Amino acid sequence: MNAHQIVEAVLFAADAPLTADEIARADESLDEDQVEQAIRYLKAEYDDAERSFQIAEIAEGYQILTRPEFAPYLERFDNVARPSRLSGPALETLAIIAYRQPLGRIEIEYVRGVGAAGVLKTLQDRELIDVVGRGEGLGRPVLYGTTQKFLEHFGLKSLEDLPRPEELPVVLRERTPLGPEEPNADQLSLGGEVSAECGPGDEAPEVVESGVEAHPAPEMEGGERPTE
Amino acid sequence: MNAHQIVEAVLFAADAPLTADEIARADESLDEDQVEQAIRYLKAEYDDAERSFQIAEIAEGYQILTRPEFAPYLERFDNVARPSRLSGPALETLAIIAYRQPLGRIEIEYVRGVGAAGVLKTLQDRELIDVVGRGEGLGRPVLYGTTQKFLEHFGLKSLEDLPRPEELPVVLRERTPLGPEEPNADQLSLGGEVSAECGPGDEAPEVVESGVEAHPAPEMEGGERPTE
Amino acid sequence: MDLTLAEKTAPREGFLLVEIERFQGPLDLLLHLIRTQDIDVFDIPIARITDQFLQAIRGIGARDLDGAGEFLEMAATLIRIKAQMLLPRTAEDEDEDPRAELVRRLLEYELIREVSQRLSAAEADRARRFSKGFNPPRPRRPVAETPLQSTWEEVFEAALGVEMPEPQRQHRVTPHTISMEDKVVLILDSLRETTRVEFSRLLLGFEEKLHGVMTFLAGLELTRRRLLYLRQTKPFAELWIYRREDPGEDEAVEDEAGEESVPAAQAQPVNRAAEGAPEA
Repeated sequence: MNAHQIVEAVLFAADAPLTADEIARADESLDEDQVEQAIRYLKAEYDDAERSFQIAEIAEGYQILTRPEFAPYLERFDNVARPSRLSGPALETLAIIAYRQPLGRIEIEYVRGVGAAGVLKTLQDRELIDVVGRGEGLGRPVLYGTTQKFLEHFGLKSLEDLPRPEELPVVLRERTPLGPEEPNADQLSLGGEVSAECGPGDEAPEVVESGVEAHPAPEMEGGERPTE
Repeated sequence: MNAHQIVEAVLFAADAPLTADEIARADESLDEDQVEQAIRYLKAEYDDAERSFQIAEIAEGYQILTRPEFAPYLERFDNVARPSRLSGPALETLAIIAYRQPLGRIEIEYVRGVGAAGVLKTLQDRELIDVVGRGEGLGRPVLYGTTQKFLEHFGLKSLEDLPRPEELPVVLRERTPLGPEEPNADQLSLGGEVSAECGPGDEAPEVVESGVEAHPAPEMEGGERPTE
Repeated sequence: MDLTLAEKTAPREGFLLVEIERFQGPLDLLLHLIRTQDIDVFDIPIARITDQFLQAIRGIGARDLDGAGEFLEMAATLIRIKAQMLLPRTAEDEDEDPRAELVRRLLEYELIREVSQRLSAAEADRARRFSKGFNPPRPRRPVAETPLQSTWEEVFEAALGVEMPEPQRQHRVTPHTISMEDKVVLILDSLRETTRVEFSRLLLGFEEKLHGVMTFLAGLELTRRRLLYLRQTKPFAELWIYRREDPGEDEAVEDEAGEESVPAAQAQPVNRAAEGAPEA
């Protein structure tokens, strides 16, 4: 039995992305490096043979998925499960959480200007976000963060895949700043600060603290998914 | 797009065996014969390349499955125990059950504002909760309570040990009936009635004997609400 | 300052066609107004934007009472900023333009919108790739045997976070002063489940005379927005505030539900500051 065959069998039988480390558990003879080597080998094989599927890198792991070109054929089948799409409010709420995690409901509501309780429950039940801690304030509010499933749902390799705030074409920012003063660098100004100085064409100025935390270390080790 | 690529994609993504006739529906250009031909082609390809999977002919049709030789690796993979944590919704649901038991799914969903079927299944699989009786209302809904294992795992001596400080939300501290203001007695306020006889420390009323009742088929759809 | 609302929102001036349903909230609407008119976000003509904003949300009450509070809250913020802009600046104030916080919020919200569009695109891309549809069931180690790391502390933390669902969603309005917008919310809320309410009932629990004045003005404004009408059978009799149904709507359906249960007027507003929300 070759290493790449074992890796293929495991990937083929898995229902979610697996990290190299996880795959290596299939056999004593395998280590992480060998798994990664096997994956490179398989990727090349699939390309050469023009397989209809490929090995995608998602959520710091690997998963076999069909190539996008085949979607039109597959969408016709009832036997092919399609994940349901998220609503606009759900996407906006996720965007806020992805960039600012961990943060609480009040902050999320302030950013969007609308209530968030219902959306948060929905996102939690879909396991796209979870409670990751509690804040300091009154009543020690629950703080939310994104999950492994979040990365899986959007096909992201990691949170690093999200664009940095400075990279986004934000129309309003092209204007001149409001005043010379430092904008209030409180917890609520993800984009505000960045925007004050940097026109879209410029290099990002020295990274502002809160803006940079845009990609905080996600506390999600592969092995520790929430149950369910 | 080759016929055999389309057939492969369909076989890969389908959740059940498909007949040649069914597979042919993927594209107008395909007929049953072409599908059969494509399958023969794929089988030969998989054999030549020593893929770890094959196309099996099952009574009802065709399906891609891993080759039996790889079963030991998959088994091993499955059996490496990985510690896991309960998700936020699971923790919240468990807390509600711990403090308000026995109570039914409808009430849990009322407090949480979202469907609870999936979470209940998880907690049941974990043997942290179980069905402990049936309510009075319409359809005599199943009532959940915590288990001995719940006490053991969390190091509690008894349910009377549950801390009930002032900060505990009123909904968990007091046993007022749950439901929208107009208590629709049949469905929503059963917690109130049952509770009259049994405080958290008592034995649950009419314990259901058989294991069959204790693990009702999880209604995965029933409770879930559409995404927001 | 609230009186300016009724005067300045001349119906036709600078008319913008805005379908309120398209917007996910007040910031979304505000962003739309600013973008479509190519307004410099760092120098927002606050009076004009406020008028346009109020005009845009005029129709919202009847259809979506639930979302109305959020839009009205923003309206109140805009009106407050507008008033602040008119005040002479004192030395201490000078470092902060009254609009600064709003600008920060808009910029941040715009960024979030952009990100959510990226996420939507990523979601669509992912949805075009399918994972393996079927895996034969394998003998899995029962979940109960895998070690569980969750602790009682976590369960208890979750217990502390359990919230009883609010019987009806409450609008959060900052009650800085007795504002007309607060009274607008009060009236719309009171008419949520009933078709009419006595004017005097809306004043229960409020001592100051100004509450009566503002409630009355709010009633007039809503009448002007064609959301309700006022009826008094004879002089000095009770003034009734009636909800105006959409022309095509069947009034009878809702009529029975409410009659008896006028929500207590004092239920709102909830003090938002108490929840630690930043003040606009």
